[in-house]
Amino acid sequence: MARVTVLYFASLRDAAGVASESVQSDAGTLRGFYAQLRERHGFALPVERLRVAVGGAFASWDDALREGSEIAFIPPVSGG
Amino acid sequence: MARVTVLYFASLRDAAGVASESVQSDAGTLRGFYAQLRERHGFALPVERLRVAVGGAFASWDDALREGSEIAFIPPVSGG
Amino acid sequence: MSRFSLSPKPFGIAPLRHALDDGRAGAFAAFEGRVRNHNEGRAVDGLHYEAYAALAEAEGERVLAEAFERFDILDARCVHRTGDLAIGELAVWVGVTAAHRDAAFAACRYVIDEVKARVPIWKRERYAEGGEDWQHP
Amino acid sequence: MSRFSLSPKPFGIAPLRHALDDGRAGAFAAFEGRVRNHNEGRAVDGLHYEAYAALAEAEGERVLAEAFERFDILDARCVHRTGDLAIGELAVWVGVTAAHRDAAFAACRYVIDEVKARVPIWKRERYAEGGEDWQHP
Repeated sequence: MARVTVLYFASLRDAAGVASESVQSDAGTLRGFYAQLRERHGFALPVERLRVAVGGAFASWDDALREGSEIAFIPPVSGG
Repeated sequence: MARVTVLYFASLRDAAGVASESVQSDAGTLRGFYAQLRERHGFALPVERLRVAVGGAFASWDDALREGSEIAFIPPVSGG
Repeated sequence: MSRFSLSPKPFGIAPLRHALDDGRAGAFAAFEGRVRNHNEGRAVDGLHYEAYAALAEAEGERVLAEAFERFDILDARCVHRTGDLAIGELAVWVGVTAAHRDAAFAACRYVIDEVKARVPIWKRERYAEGGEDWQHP
Repeated sequence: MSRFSLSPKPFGIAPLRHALDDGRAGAFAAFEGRVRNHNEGRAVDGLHYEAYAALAEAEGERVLAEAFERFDILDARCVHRTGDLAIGELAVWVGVTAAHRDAAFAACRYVIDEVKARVPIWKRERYAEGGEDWQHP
Protein backbone atom coordinates (compact mmCIF):
# COMPACT_ATOMS: atom_id res chain seq x y z
CA MET A 1 0.00 0.00 0.00
CA ALA A 2 1.20 3.48 -0.82
CA ARG A 3 -0.31 6.82 0.12
CA VAL A 4 0.11 9.41 -2.63
CA THR A 5 -1.23 12.81 -3.60
CA VAL A 6 -3.08 13.02 -6.92
CA LEU A 7 -3.52 16.23 -8.93
CA TYR A 8 -6.41 16.59 -11.35
CA PHE A 9 -6.69 19.06 -14.21
CA ALA A 10 -9.33 20.21 -16.66
CA SER A 11 -12.04 17.61 -17.34
CA LEU A 12 -10.48 15.16 -14.87
CA ARG A 13 -10.80 17.72 -12.11
CA ASP A 14 -14.42 18.40 -13.02
CA ALA A 15 -15.16 14.65 -12.92
CA ALA A 16 -13.28 14.07 -9.66
CA GLY A 17 -14.84 17.15 -8.09
CA VAL A 18 -11.51 18.08 -6.47
CA ALA A 19 -8.20 19.54 -7.69
CA SER A 20 -6.22 17.09 -5.59
CA GLU A 21 -6.72 14.27 -3.14
CA SER A 22 -4.70 11.97 -0.95
CA VAL A 23 -5.24 8.35 -1.92
CA GLN A 24 -4.07 5.03 -0.54
CA SER A 25 -3.65 2.35 -3.19
CA ASP A 26 -2.27 -1.15 -3.67
CA ALA A 27 -1.73 -0.61 -7.39
CA GLY A 28 1.65 -1.84 -8.59
CA THR A 29 2.11 0.73 -11.35
CA LEU A 30 0.86 4.16 -12.31
CA ARG A 31 -1.18 2.48 -15.04
CA GLY A 32 -2.97 0.28 -12.51
CA PHE A 33 -3.45 3.27 -10.22
CA TYR A 34 -5.18 5.28 -12.95
CA ALA A 35 -7.47 2.30 -13.66
CA GLN A 36 -8.57 2.35 -10.00
CA LEU A 37 -9.19 6.08 -10.02
CA ARG A 38 -10.97 5.95 -13.36
CA GLU A 39 -13.41 3.42 -11.92
CA ARG A 40 -13.90 5.44 -8.76
CA HIS A 41 -14.49 8.81 -10.48
CA GLY A 42 -15.90 7.66 -13.81
CA PHE A 43 -13.21 9.41 -15.88
CA ALA A 44 -14.10 9.39 -19.58
CA LEU A 45 -10.49 9.54 -20.79
CA PRO A 46 -8.77 6.16 -21.32
CA VAL A 47 -5.17 5.81 -20.19
CA GLU A 48 -3.96 5.86 -23.81
CA ARG A 49 -5.03 9.50 -24.16
CA LEU A 50 -3.23 10.64 -21.00
CA ARG A 51 0.32 11.24 -19.92
CA VAL A 52 1.42 10.89 -16.32
CA ALA A 53 3.80 12.97 -14.22
CA VAL A 54 5.38 12.26 -10.85
CA GLY A 55 6.84 15.08 -8.76
CA GLY A 56 6.42 17.59 -11.58
CA ALA A 57 8.22 15.53 -14.25
CA PHE A 58 6.82 13.24 -16.92
CA ALA A 59 6.94 9.58 -15.88
CA SER A 60 6.23 6.19 -17.40
CA TRP A 61 2.95 4.36 -16.88
CA ASP A 62 4.94 1.27 -15.89
CA ASP A 63 6.71 3.08 -13.04
CA ALA A 64 5.87 1.78 -9.57
CA LEU A 65 3.55 3.70 -7.26
CA ARG A 66 5.87 5.20 -4.65
CA GLU A 67 4.82 6.19 -1.14
CA GLY A 68 4.52 9.95 -0.68
CA SER A 69 4.75 10.88 -4.36
CA GLU A 70 2.69 13.56 -6.11
CA ILE A 71 1.06 12.16 -9.22
CA ALA A 72 -0.63 14.13 -11.99
CA PHE A 73 -2.63 12.75 -14.88
CA ILE A 74 -2.27 14.93 -17.94
CA PRO A 75 -5.27 15.06 -20.30
CA PRO A 76 -4.66 15.97 -23.95
CA VAL A 77 -3.43 19.56 -23.84
CA SER A 78 -5.05 22.49 -25.64
CA GLY A 79 -2.95 25.57 -24.99
CA GLY A 80 -2.07 28.12 -27.64
CA MET B 1 14.14 59.58 -82.78
CA ALA B 2 12.31 59.71 -79.47
CA ARG B 3 12.85 62.02 -76.52
CA VAL B 4 12.28 60.24 -73.21
CA THR B 5 12.93 60.77 -69.52
CA VAL B 6 15.16 58.23 -67.81
CA LEU B 7 15.15 57.54 -64.06
CA TYR B 8 18.24 56.10 -62.39
CA PHE B 9 18.38 54.35 -59.04
CA ALA B 10 21.03 53.07 -56.64
CA SER B 11 24.34 52.22 -58.36
CA LEU B 12 23.02 53.32 -61.75
CA ARG B 13 22.31 56.77 -60.36
CA ASP B 14 25.76 56.97 -58.83
CA ALA B 15 27.32 55.98 -62.16
CA ALA B 16 25.15 58.38 -64.21
CA GLY B 17 25.69 61.18 -61.69
CA VAL B 18 22.03 62.20 -61.98
CA ALA B 19 18.71 60.83 -60.74
CA SER B 20 17.04 61.49 -64.08
CA GLU B 21 17.79 62.93 -67.47
CA SER B 22 16.03 63.73 -70.71
CA VAL B 23 17.55 61.78 -73.59
CA GLN B 24 16.97 61.68 -77.32
CA SER B 25 17.60 58.29 -78.87
CA ASP B 26 17.15 56.36 -82.11
CA ALA B 27 17.09 53.00 -80.32
CA GLY B 28 14.29 50.75 -81.58
CA THR B 29 13.71 48.96 -78.28
CA LEU B 30 14.27 49.50 -74.59
CA ARG B 31 17.04 46.91 -74.79
CA GLY B 32 18.87 48.90 -77.43
CA PHE B 33 18.28 52.10 -75.48
CA TYR B 34 19.91 50.65 -72.36
CA ALA B 35 22.90 49.53 -74.45
CA GLN B 36 23.39 53.14 -75.59
CA LEU B 37 23.13 54.50 -72.05
CA ARG B 38 25.39 51.81 -70.68
CA GLU B 39 28.06 52.84 -73.13
CA ARG B 40 27.59 56.51 -72.36
CA HIS B 41 27.65 56.17 -68.54
CA GLY B 42 29.79 53.06 -68.13
CA PHE B 43 27.14 51.13 -66.20
CA ALA B 44 28.56 47.93 -64.72
CA LEU B 45 25.24 46.04 -64.72
CA PRO B 46 24.44 44.06 -67.89
CA VAL B 47 20.89 44.18 -69.22
CA GLU B 48 20.30 40.58 -68.01
CA ARG B 49 20.52 41.72 -64.39
CA LEU B 50 18.03 44.58 -64.78
CA ARG B 51 14.33 44.97 -65.21
CA VAL B 52 12.80 47.89 -67.03
CA ALA B 53 9.71 49.96 -66.28
CA VAL B 54 7.82 52.47 -68.40
CA GLY B 55 5.44 54.97 -66.84
CA GLY B 56 5.70 53.29 -63.42
CA ALA B 57 4.86 49.76 -64.61
CA PHE B 58 7.15 46.88 -65.51
CA ALA B 59 7.73 46.61 -69.25
CA SER B 60 9.43 44.27 -71.70
CA TRP B 61 12.92 44.89 -73.05
CA ASP B 62 11.57 44.33 -76.54
CA ASP B 63 9.00 47.13 -76.24
CA ALA B 64 9.56 50.07 -78.56
CA LEU B 65 10.97 53.34 -77.27
CA ARG B 66 8.02 55.72 -77.25
CA GLU B 67 8.25 59.49 -77.44
CA GLY B 68 7.61 61.22 -74.13
CA SER B 69 7.75 58.10 -71.97
CA GLU B 70 9.38 57.84 -68.54
CA ILE B 71 11.75 54.90 -68.41
CA ALA B 72 13.34 53.39 -65.32
CA PHE B 73 16.05 50.77 -65.20
CA ILE B 74 15.66 48.58 -62.14
CA PRO B 75 18.88 47.14 -60.69
CA PRO B 76 18.64 43.93 -58.60
CA VAL B 77 16.61 44.93 -55.56
CA SER B 78 17.79 44.62 -51.95
CA GLY B 79 14.96 45.71 -49.68
CA GLY B 80 13.97 43.93 -46.50
CA MET C 1 17.10 32.38 -17.19
CA SER C 2 13.46 31.86 -17.86
CA ARG C 3 12.48 32.00 -21.53
CA PHE C 4 9.05 30.49 -21.08
CA SER C 5 6.54 31.77 -18.58
CA LEU C 6 2.91 31.63 -17.62
CA SER C 7 1.00 34.83 -16.99
CA PRO C 8 -2.17 34.80 -14.90
CA LYS C 9 -2.93 38.35 -16.06
CA PRO C 10 -2.90 40.22 -19.39
CA PHE C 11 0.68 40.97 -20.39
CA GLY C 12 2.22 43.60 -22.64
CA ILE C 13 4.27 42.58 -25.63
CA ALA C 14 6.55 45.63 -25.80
CA PRO C 15 8.81 44.71 -22.85
CA LEU C 16 9.12 41.15 -24.13
CA ARG C 17 10.03 42.46 -27.55
CA HIS C 18 12.60 44.90 -26.18
CA ALA C 19 14.28 42.20 -24.10
CA LEU C 20 15.22 40.66 -27.45
CA ASP C 21 16.87 43.81 -28.90
CA ASP C 22 20.24 42.82 -30.34
CA GLY C 23 22.42 44.56 -32.94
CA ARG C 24 23.20 41.18 -34.49
CA ALA C 25 19.52 40.50 -35.15
CA GLY C 26 18.45 41.15 -38.72
CA ALA C 27 15.22 39.20 -38.28
CA PHE C 28 12.48 38.99 -35.70
CA ALA C 29 9.53 36.65 -36.10
CA ALA C 30 6.57 36.71 -33.77
CA PHE C 31 3.36 34.82 -33.26
CA GLU C 32 0.31 35.87 -31.28
CA GLY C 33 -2.45 33.41 -30.48
CA ARG C 34 -5.66 35.22 -29.64
CA VAL C 35 -9.13 34.18 -28.53
CA ARG C 36 -11.25 33.62 -31.61
CA ASN C 37 -15.00 34.28 -31.61
CA HIS C 38 -15.71 30.84 -33.07
CA ASN C 39 -14.37 27.29 -33.01
CA GLU C 40 -15.52 24.41 -35.17
CA GLY C 41 -18.67 26.24 -36.14
CA ARG C 42 -19.71 27.28 -32.63
CA ALA C 43 -19.81 30.90 -31.47
CA VAL C 44 -17.40 31.38 -28.57
CA ASP C 45 -17.80 34.02 -25.82
CA GLY C 46 -14.50 33.52 -24.03
CA LEU C 47 -11.97 31.05 -22.72
CA HIS C 48 -10.42 29.81 -19.55
CA TYR C 49 -6.87 28.45 -19.57
CA GLU C 50 -5.66 26.20 -16.79
CA ALA C 51 -2.08 25.02 -16.44
CA TYR C 52 -0.17 22.50 -14.41
CA ALA C 53 2.21 25.33 -13.63
CA ALA C 54 5.34 23.51 -12.45
CA LEU C 55 5.34 21.06 -15.34
CA ALA C 56 4.18 23.62 -17.90
CA GLU C 57 7.10 25.89 -17.05
CA ALA C 58 9.60 23.04 -17.20
CA GLU C 59 8.21 21.70 -20.47
CA GLY C 60 7.99 25.19 -21.97
CA GLU C 61 11.66 25.80 -21.14
CA ARG C 62 12.49 22.48 -22.78
CA VAL C 63 10.72 23.55 -25.97
CA LEU C 64 12.68 26.81 -26.06
CA ALA C 65 15.95 24.96 -25.40
CA GLU C 66 15.18 22.63 -28.32
CA ALA C 67 14.56 25.64 -30.56
CA PHE C 68 18.08 26.86 -29.73
CA GLU C 69 19.58 23.47 -30.57
CA ARG C 70 17.74 23.14 -33.86
CA PHE C 71 17.87 26.65 -35.32
CA ASP C 72 20.50 29.35 -35.61
CA ILE C 73 18.72 31.91 -33.45
CA LEU C 74 19.88 34.63 -31.09
CA ASP C 75 17.08 34.55 -28.53
CA ALA C 76 13.49 33.48 -28.02
CA ARG C 77 10.67 33.96 -25.56
CA CYS C 78 7.23 32.52 -25.04
CA VAL C 79 4.52 33.63 -22.62
CA HIS C 80 1.20 31.83 -22.20
CA ARG C 81 -1.83 33.23 -20.40
CA THR C 82 -3.84 31.40 -17.78
CA GLY C 83 -7.22 32.31 -16.32
CA ASP C 84 -10.23 33.91 -18.03
CA LEU C 85 -9.81 35.52 -21.45
CA ALA C 86 -12.25 37.50 -23.59
CA ILE C 87 -12.54 37.48 -27.38
CA GLY C 88 -9.49 39.08 -28.98
CA GLU C 89 -7.34 38.72 -25.87
CA LEU C 90 -3.77 37.52 -26.20
CA ALA C 91 -3.45 33.85 -25.22
CA VAL C 92 0.13 33.13 -26.22
CA TRP C 93 3.06 35.12 -27.58
CA VAL C 94 6.23 33.80 -29.19
CA GLY C 95 9.12 36.02 -30.28
CA VAL C 96 12.39 34.94 -31.90
CA THR C 97 15.41 36.91 -33.04
CA ALA C 98 18.02 35.65 -35.49
CA ALA C 99 20.58 37.02 -37.90
CA HIS C 100 18.45 35.74 -40.80
CA ARG C 101 14.76 35.18 -41.36
CA ASP C 102 14.82 31.45 -42.16
CA ALA C 103 15.87 30.57 -38.63
CA ALA C 104 13.58 33.15 -37.03
CA PHE C 105 10.48 31.86 -38.82
CA ALA C 106 11.34 28.18 -38.34
CA ALA C 107 12.06 28.54 -34.63
CA CYS C 108 8.94 30.65 -34.03
CA ARG C 109 6.83 28.00 -35.73
CA TYR C 110 8.56 25.22 -33.83
CA VAL C 111 7.93 26.86 -30.47
CA ILE C 112 4.22 27.48 -30.97
CA ASP C 113 3.67 24.01 -32.45
CA GLU C 114 5.46 22.25 -29.59
CA VAL C 115 3.89 24.41 -26.89
CA LYS C 116 0.45 23.57 -28.25
CA ALA C 117 1.29 19.89 -28.50
CA ARG C 118 3.16 19.26 -25.26
CA VAL C 119 2.85 21.91 -22.58
CA PRO C 120 0.21 21.01 -19.96
CA ILE C 121 -2.24 23.86 -20.49
CA TRP C 122 -5.93 23.28 -21.08
CA LYS C 123 -8.59 25.43 -22.67
CA ARG C 124 -12.21 25.55 -21.59
CA GLU C 125 -14.42 27.29 -24.13
CA ARG C 126 -17.50 29.24 -23.14
CA TYR C 127 -20.18 29.17 -25.83
CA ALA C 128 -22.48 32.00 -26.86
CA GLU C 129 -25.42 29.59 -26.84
CA GLY C 130 -24.53 28.58 -23.27
CA GLY C 131 -22.37 25.82 -21.83
CA GLU C 132 -18.63 25.31 -21.48
CA ASP C 133 -16.33 22.56 -22.64
CA TRP C 134 -12.78 21.49 -21.98
CA GLN C 135 -10.85 21.01 -25.19
CA HIS C 136 -8.97 17.73 -25.20
CA PRO C 137 -8.11 17.32 -28.87
CA MET D 1 -7.04 50.49 -49.56
CA SER D 2 -3.33 50.58 -49.15
CA ARG D 3 -1.86 47.48 -47.51
CA PHE D 4 1.71 48.20 -48.51
CA SER D 5 3.43 51.47 -47.86
CA LEU D 6 6.81 53.15 -47.79
CA SER D 7 7.80 55.20 -44.76
CA PRO D 8 10.52 57.84 -45.06
CA LYS D 9 10.62 58.11 -41.25
CA PRO D 10 10.69 55.65 -38.34
CA PHE D 11 7.23 54.16 -37.84
CA GLY D 12 5.50 52.62 -34.85
CA ILE D 13 4.24 49.07 -35.01
CA ALA D 14 1.37 49.39 -32.51
CA PRO D 15 -1.05 51.28 -34.79
CA LEU D 16 -0.32 48.87 -37.64
CA ARG D 17 -0.97 45.94 -35.33
CA HIS D 18 -4.21 47.42 -34.00
CA ALA D 19 -5.52 48.06 -37.50
CA LEU D 20 -5.55 44.27 -37.83
CA ASP D 21 -7.63 43.58 -34.69
CA ASP D 22 -10.43 41.17 -35.59
CA GLY D 23 -12.49 38.85 -33.38
CA ARG D 24 -12.23 36.15 -36.04
CA ALA D 25 -8.43 36.16 -35.83
CA GLY D 26 -6.98 33.35 -33.76
CA ALA D 27 -3.52 33.85 -35.20
CA PHE D 28 -1.24 36.78 -35.91
CA ALA D 29 2.19 36.31 -37.44
CA ALA D 30 4.66 39.15 -37.78
CA PHE D 31 8.09 39.73 -39.18
CA GLU D 32 10.48 42.60 -38.47
CA GLY D 33 13.55 43.13 -40.58
CA ARG D 34 16.11 45.23 -38.73
CA VAL D 35 19.49 46.71 -39.55
CA ARG D 36 22.15 44.18 -38.61
CA ASN D 37 25.59 45.26 -37.40
CA HIS D 38 27.28 42.93 -39.90
CA ASN D 39 26.81 41.54 -43.40
CA GLU D 40 28.89 38.88 -45.07
CA GLY D 41 31.65 39.30 -42.52
CA ARG D 42 31.86 43.11 -42.70
CA ALA D 43 30.96 45.36 -39.78
CA VAL D 44 28.08 47.64 -40.79
CA ASP D 45 27.43 51.11 -39.31
CA GLY D 46 24.09 51.85 -40.93
CA LEU D 47 22.03 51.67 -44.08
CA HIS D 48 20.32 53.83 -46.62
CA TYR D 49 17.23 52.54 -48.43
CA GLU D 50 16.16 54.09 -51.69
CA ALA D 51 12.92 53.20 -53.47
CA TYR D 52 11.35 53.83 -56.84
CA ALA D 53 8.30 54.91 -54.91
CA ALA D 54 5.52 54.68 -57.50
CA LEU D 55 6.54 51.24 -58.69
CA ALA D 56 7.46 49.98 -55.20
CA GLU D 57 3.99 50.84 -53.91
CA ALA D 58 2.26 49.20 -56.85
CA GLU D 59 4.42 46.07 -56.67
CA GLY D 60 4.07 45.88 -52.88
CA GLU D 61 0.27 46.01 -53.20
CA ARG D 62 0.49 43.24 -55.78
CA VAL D 63 2.44 41.06 -53.34
CA LEU D 64 -0.17 41.59 -50.64
CA ALA D 65 -2.99 40.84 -53.08
CA GLU D 66 -1.26 37.59 -54.03
CA ALA D 67 -1.01 36.64 -50.36
CA PHE D 68 -4.79 37.02 -50.10
CA GLU D 69 -5.32 34.80 -53.12
CA ARG D 70 -2.96 32.08 -51.93
CA PHE D 71 -3.66 31.88 -48.20
CA ASP D 72 -6.77 31.88 -46.04
CA ILE D 73 -5.97 35.09 -44.20
CA LEU D 74 -8.09 37.89 -42.76
CA ASP D 75 -5.79 40.86 -43.33
CA ALA D 76 -2.16 41.78 -43.93
CA ARG D 77 0.06 44.84 -43.96
CA CYS D 78 3.61 45.63 -44.91
CA VAL D 79 5.59 48.84 -44.36
CA HIS D 80 9.12 49.40 -45.64
CA ARG D 81 11.42 52.20 -44.54
CA THR D 82 13.35 54.46 -46.86
CA GLY D 83 16.17 56.88 -46.02
CA ASP D 84 18.95 56.53 -43.46
CA LEU D 85 18.73 53.80 -40.79
CA ALA D 86 20.95 53.05 -37.80
CA ILE D 87 21.83 49.62 -36.40
CA GLY D 88 18.80 47.97 -34.84
CA GLU D 89 16.32 50.22 -36.63
CA LEU D 90 13.22 48.72 -38.18
CA ALA D 91 13.59 48.34 -41.96
CA VAL D 92 10.47 46.38 -42.81
CA TRP D 93 7.42 45.10 -40.95
CA VAL D 94 4.92 42.48 -42.07
CA GLY D 95 1.82 41.53 -40.08
CA VAL D 96 -0.82 38.96 -41.00
CA THR D 97 -4.01 37.86 -39.24
CA ALA D 98 -5.84 34.61 -39.93
CA ALA D 99 -8.23 32.26 -38.18
CA HIS D 100 -5.42 29.67 -37.97
CA ARG D 101 -1.66 29.81 -37.69
CA ASP D 102 -0.74 27.85 -40.83
CA ALA D 103 -2.11 30.55 -43.09
CA ALA D 104 -0.76 33.39 -40.95
CA PHE D 105 2.81 32.03 -40.99
CA ALA D 106 2.74 31.07 -44.67
CA ALA D 107 1.39 34.43 -45.80
CA CYS D 108 3.81 36.39 -43.60
CA ARG D 109 6.71 34.45 -45.07
CA TYR D 110 5.38 34.88 -48.60
CA VAL D 111 5.08 38.64 -48.22
CA ILE D 112 8.59 39.23 -46.89
CA ASP D 113 10.14 36.87 -49.45
CA GLU D 114 8.37 38.51 -52.39
CA VAL D 115 8.97 42.05 -51.14
CA LYS D 116 12.67 41.32 -50.86
CA ALA D 117 12.75 39.68 -54.29
CA ARG D 118 10.58 42.03 -56.36
CA VAL D 119 9.86 45.42 -54.86
CA PRO D 120 12.19 48.13 -56.23
CA ILE D 121 13.97 49.13 -53.03
CA TRP D 122 17.75 49.26 -52.78
CA LYS D 123 20.05 49.11 -49.79
CA ARG D 124 23.33 50.97 -49.51
CA GLU D 125 25.46 49.69 -46.63
CA ARG D 126 27.82 51.95 -44.72
CA TYR D 127 30.82 50.06 -43.38
CA ALA D 128 32.55 50.57 -40.05
CA GLU D 129 35.92 50.47 -41.81
CA GLY D 130 34.74 53.20 -44.17
CA GLY D 131 33.07 53.16 -47.56
CA GLU D 132 29.55 52.46 -48.73
CA ASP D 133 28.15 49.97 -51.20
CA TRP D 134 24.89 49.41 -53.00
CA GLN D 135 23.65 45.87 -52.57
CA HIS D 136 22.60 44.35 -55.87
CA PRO D 137 22.42 40.66 -55.03
